[in-house]
Amino acid sequence: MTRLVRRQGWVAGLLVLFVVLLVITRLIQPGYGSGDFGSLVRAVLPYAFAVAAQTIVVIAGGIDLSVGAMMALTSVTAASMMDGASEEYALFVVPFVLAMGLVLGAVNGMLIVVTRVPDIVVTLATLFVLQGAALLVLGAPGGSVAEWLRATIVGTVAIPGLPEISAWIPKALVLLVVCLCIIWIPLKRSKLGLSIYAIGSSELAAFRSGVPVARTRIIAYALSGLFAAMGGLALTMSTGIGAPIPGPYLLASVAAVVLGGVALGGGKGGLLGPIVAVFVLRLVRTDLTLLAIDPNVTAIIEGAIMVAVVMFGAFITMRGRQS
Amino acid sequence: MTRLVRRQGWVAGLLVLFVVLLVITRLIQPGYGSGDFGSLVRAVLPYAFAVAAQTIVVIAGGIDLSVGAMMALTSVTAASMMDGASEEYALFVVPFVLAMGLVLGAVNGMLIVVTRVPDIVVTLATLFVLQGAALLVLGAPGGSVAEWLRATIVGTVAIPGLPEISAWIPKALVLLVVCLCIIWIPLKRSKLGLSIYAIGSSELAAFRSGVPVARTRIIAYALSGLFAAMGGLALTMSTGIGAPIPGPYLLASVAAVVLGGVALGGGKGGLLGPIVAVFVLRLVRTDLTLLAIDPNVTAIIEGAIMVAVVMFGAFITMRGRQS
Amino acid sequence: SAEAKYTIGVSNTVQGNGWREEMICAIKAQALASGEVTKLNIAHRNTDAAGQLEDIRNLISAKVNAIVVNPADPAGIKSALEEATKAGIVVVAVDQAVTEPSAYIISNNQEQYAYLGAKWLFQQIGGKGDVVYMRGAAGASADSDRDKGFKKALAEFPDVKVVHEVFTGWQQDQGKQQILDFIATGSPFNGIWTSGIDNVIVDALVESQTPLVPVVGADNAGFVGQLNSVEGLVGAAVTNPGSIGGAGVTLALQILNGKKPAEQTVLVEPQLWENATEEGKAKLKSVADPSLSPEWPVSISIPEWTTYTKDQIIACKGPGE
Amino acid sequence: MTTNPLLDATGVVKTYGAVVALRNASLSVLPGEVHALMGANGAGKSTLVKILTGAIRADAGHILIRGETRDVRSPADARRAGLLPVYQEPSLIPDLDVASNLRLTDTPVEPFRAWVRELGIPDLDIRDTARDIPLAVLRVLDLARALAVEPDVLLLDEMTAALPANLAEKVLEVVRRQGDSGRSVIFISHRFVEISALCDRATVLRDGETVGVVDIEPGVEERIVEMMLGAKVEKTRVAARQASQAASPGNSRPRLGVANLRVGTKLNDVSFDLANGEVAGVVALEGQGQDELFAALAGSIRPSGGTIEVDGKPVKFAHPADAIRAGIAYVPGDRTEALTMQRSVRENIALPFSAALRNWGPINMAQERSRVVSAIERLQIDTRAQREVQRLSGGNQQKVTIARWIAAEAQTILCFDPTRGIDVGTKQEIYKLLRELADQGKSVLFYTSELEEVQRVCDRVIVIFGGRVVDVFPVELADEPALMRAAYGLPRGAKEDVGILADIHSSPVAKP
Ligand SMILES: Nc1ncnc2c1ncn2[C@@H]1O[C@H](COP(=O)(O)OP(=O)(O)OP(=O)(O)O)[C@@H](O)[C@H]1O
Ligand SMILES: Nc1ncnc2c1ncn2[C@@H]1O[C@H](COP(=O)(O)OP(=O)(O)OP(=O)(O)O)[C@@H](O)[C@H]1O
Ligand SMILES: [Mg+2]
Ligand SMILES: [Mg+2]
Repeated sequence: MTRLVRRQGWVAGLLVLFVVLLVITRLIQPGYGSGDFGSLVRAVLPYAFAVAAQTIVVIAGGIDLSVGAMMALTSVTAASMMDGASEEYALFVVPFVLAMGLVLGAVNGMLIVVTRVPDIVVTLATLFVLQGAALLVLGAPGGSVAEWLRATIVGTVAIPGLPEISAWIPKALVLLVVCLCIIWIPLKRSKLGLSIYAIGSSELAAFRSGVPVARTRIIAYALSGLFAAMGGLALTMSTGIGAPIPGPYLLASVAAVVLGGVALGGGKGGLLGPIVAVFVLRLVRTDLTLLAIDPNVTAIIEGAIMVAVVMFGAFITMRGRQS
Repeated sequence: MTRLVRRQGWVAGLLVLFVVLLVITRLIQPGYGSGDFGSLVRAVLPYAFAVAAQTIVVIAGGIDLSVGAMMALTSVTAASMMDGASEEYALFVVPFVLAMGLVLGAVNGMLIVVTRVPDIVVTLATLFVLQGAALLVLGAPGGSVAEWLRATIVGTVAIPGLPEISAWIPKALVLLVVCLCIIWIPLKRSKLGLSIYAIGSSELAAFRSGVPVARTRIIAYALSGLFAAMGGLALTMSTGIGAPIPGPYLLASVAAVVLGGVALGGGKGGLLGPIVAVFVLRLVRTDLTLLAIDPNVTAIIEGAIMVAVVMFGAFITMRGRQS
Repeated sequence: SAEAKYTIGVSNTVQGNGWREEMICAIKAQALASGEVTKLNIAHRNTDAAGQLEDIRNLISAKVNAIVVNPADPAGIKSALEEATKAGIVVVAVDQAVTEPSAYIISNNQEQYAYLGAKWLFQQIGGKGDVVYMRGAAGASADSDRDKGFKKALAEFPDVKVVHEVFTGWQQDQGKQQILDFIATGSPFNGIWTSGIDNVIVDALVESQTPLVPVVGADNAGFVGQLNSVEGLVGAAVTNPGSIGGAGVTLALQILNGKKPAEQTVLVEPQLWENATEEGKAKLKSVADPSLSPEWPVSISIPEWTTYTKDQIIACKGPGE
Repeated sequence: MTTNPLLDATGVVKTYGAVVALRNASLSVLPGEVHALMGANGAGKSTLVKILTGAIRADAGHILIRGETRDVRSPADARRAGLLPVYQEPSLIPDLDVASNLRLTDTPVEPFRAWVRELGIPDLDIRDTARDIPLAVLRVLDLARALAVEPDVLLLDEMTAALPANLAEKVLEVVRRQGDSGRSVIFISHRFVEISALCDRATVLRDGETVGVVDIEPGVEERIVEMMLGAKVEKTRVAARQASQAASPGNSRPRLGVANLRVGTKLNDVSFDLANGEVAGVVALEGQGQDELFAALAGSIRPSGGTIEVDGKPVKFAHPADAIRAGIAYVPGDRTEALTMQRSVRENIALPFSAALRNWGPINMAQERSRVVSAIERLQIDTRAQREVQRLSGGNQQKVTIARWIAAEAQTILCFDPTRGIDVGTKQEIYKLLRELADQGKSVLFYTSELEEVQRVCDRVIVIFGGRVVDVFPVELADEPALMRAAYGLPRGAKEDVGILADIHSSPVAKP
């Protein structure tokens, strides 16, 4: 039990922080309700996938600077393929784009493994390449999205007989949870997942324990690409278009990974923490808007909150270690 | 001699690459001459300082994500202070802004040392904070610069009797070399320099060897801030204004550090390599411009070149080790 | 009858840019001058369409009465604008159009902006020659609208060739770097069209002692000053008032007070001020305003739409500040 | 000999740039034998083990497993071929718990647990994260993990080097039984007692080349040493101080005076003096507070009570730099704690005296160079790979950790197991060096886990148990059995023999 608390302490702390922020939000804006929560979840969606993409490579001891560019490329690809096409065609587009993310991610991983160039350099280079490719696909924002895809993140899930509760379960949340769990849970329980943690913790020790280091690293990057493609699709689904210029997802993903208690050295942490961290960061943004804070100050506040939370966490961790 | 070549092999390789690129440039554009070289140096200036700022913390085993934001803040500060002020006032502004960079860098270092939060997190947070602060100083690009300051990077140095050679020595190059050497050479030969390499190589071993780890780290970040302030001034000097939104200097600095043969783990490399790398990267950009490549494709090409060079370097290094 | 009773939300996705800054200041000044606004709720940061969806939804949560939005993309924020209208919020898009039919639009005509300037430039260089085309941000919708206008003019002048096309990202330092890079190549050129990153381009020409060629820019104070003062510089400034933001507030208040406009879309047409002719010179002299920041458009007000004073927009203070 | 070798490697070559790690190595292991692999530091033992188990690729060579050529490309391949190594460095994934580490390598849990208990660790929780487990235990877990899959050939690279005597003893017992049950073991150690107690044959490497294979029998030691070093070395006891000198401590203040020193819960009450020109030994079982004692004296941790005096003046160290200024130097057993691995030998030696606190001035290059060069010569450091210390062999790295303090002219040297994993030749040099330093009036505090070293080097022995000084021996009485008894907290003169070292030839693990 104490072990569980110790291990999940950080995530628990973040959850508490999130709830406190929700209460504060209600105090600022007494009318804040289920609809607004739905908006929050939809805002979280692309960030959450970006963070998932970053988390998995960070756990594997790497970093992926191309997350944002990958999202842009997959987003414009999806939007331009669906432009003028039938509703059914989207049934083909979605798996195609996901596969594209998987392959591009795997290419990242292969470049790192084969050339032995540091990950930060390779993904920096692919950032430029993917960004250029996105502009080649669509020179300006455009394209469109199938209606049924757009509908999957609008509204709430109807639980018969429980209208009260179901109003608080936006479809976007269900989609997010399903997409993350369908990959993360089997991964976590498999030897592949263990291997990803192992190469992140110590590549040498993992190699000596018989882990196929190169293959595991490539798979980690491929899964990261898959999550990034989901993020790109989420962008297209929520905006209805594809935009070739990467949004602020790279820095945000690194920030949330850190805030979520995943050590940047690798080998530690999980997916839940960073996802909760994304919710926290988005809710902070909501509160800053609700409070009508001077827009030039919000960046400072967001930065300060990040230092404060991580510092506080470090402080707690140190105290825990001493006692 | 062979020792020198081996030790400086990477830098020598980059220099050769630079010369080859110059020759290619002459082939593409036979009229490429001294004036154009001057433009190149002026283009390099802000990048070079950004890279110097990054190099010093990377050698000390850290990373500084706030380089670009620090440049933006110092640039707008300088531009807004000089706006409407007398020419002499700039004599006060320059040291003020440099001191500001030094102090902000030291604050970065102190936050890292005192809170023990990883450098990447602290500097990510200061990135947001400094960016916000820059917007508070100037909401939009503006301000101005003293004429004499602007003149220090325009034109060439006159060496009496040698007009041929002096045409190839732009003032901006002299300024760059002087600014870098005045800090780097004494540093390299001092105990402080030894200590910076030591903490980058192994913090524990440095601590045990009597190196004041905390103080050395703070100084490394402070010097990084100083270089960033020089970069900010260079921006203001070349554009004549201050712009509050950070330019592409963060990613570029990381790229050049890597290309310049400085290991991202710390403890290895020097300043010359990254500076030459910056010249190479800018000249590539010039060549792409000369070739009138589709602007959407240039990003792709630059990314590819970066991977290729670093890959080639890794390959050479590996071969060297085997033979 | 003007008693303060409305809260207005603002959403803008480009920060640290002179034009947008003027837009925000115009919104603040107009809100203050109208006396009908109690509070402005400004979401102002660098982000994409998805980020703007988030900001607009946050403004809906904040229960504002109207939202003035400069869209990151005309189509990308449709769903949030629709939700806003459903929640009874008046939505006014400024600067660029949006596809949401319930939203009101008061906008500069971006296609016309590019067309006017490009046509003047091509005529100025005698209908033939090489021009440098310095665009805005790749992928931005205002940029692609302007590209349409530029291409339309280009089609009318078959002997004009674009020798160099770059995206400045609407960043001064980047634009200057790019023109320096291009000058460094030694390629000849006869004219430069810029998407509003103009004064640093002139600086670069002067600094590198390149012969001056005709330059087209926007009505930014710095560039207008250069057109008046730089020896031998021929050029034109096309108006693109950032004060359109103030007009957006006025329109929103009119609608809130029950005065709906006849058309859903109101276009503000650009003007061109050049220094090639005597009357053009006189016009440029009259509009020059050295007291403004060089990045601010000199057209700080729009007759009939804005009521604030110059001091108010420069102070950049909204109600309650 | 009728049986075919289980493992037969010939002509193995491996080079790292200019450094030839293996020139022409061969090794042949028979079923059921415990085969020693011996050689000086840097001879290439670890490299050979890594090649045999697929951790690195050889440049040339033939490897036959059960008479067949097999290309072992990775540790996973090696496992499948029945070869299981325990490398010189721990191989558990630091951030995974023990159970996950087992799952990762497909190791059955129950046999593992059984082996762990057998190896003398009764209370292991397999949900503990590897990072939180002490080094000595990790080594044992590594071994248990290998044993649990019942490999045909077990390769142990300096398995016992970091182990306290009680754990080492268990390991030796277990390894011996492996041989008895028909499995082969390749055993690397620098400790002759272990070799003679355990092994059947030995292959000796010198400079990357196999120079001989010998049967282990009484008296073979000298030959092995001769082969290892290419010359006969004197393995004599280094003369302790003259009795007359030792008898007159009162005429000067002690160099170092420690009174009632306490650190946290580990070190409870330690008092002793260290005279000028004295080598004082410290003997303790694993985890009796010796780490804290040395760390406090070196200024890396702050004591919670008690006093430290240097030359009669009380001192307080807030930082190792303070201790260094007071002339106290610390040589850890784990070299990675002392060396900046990517930097050159020169910088590593120069670091403590050049990077002095409150002195940022320029380095006096000429002076630094001469001091560094003389220190390198004095310790005969192999400088072929001097650009990066991490490329030196373990023993040479260890020499660098000592050389720097000679260059820095430290007056008091705290050596914490400085001969861990060092070959006999180098060990002799280090003993001699420490004695020489003492003769020049310097003081040495010398913790060792190899009890036989005490009588070679020390003038006096301080025995610590449970964070307290339990006994102080004059060197004449400090034979191994007596020390062992004291280290276990037994009073002087107790009867029972403790441990394998007490009487090697009659213990049950000895060869028949
Ligand atoms: N590897 C380490 N192990 C244990 N403690 C450490 C380690 N590194 C640093 N510390 C602790 O961190 C603190 C700062 O150490 P540092 O060496 O950098 O101090 P300093 O710069 O000399 O400080 P001051 O000048 O204020 O004395 C010290 O209290 C030291 O005990
Ligand atoms: N990665 C490497 N790069 C360069 N040289 C290396 C590398 N690894 C080992 N060497 C060199 O190979 C030689 C043999 O090293 P090895 O570690 O096998 O020695 P060893 O016999 O195990 O010594 P020890 O008893 O000190 O552990 C040494 O000279 C060492 O410096
Ligand atoms: Mg070894
Ligand atoms: Mg060794």
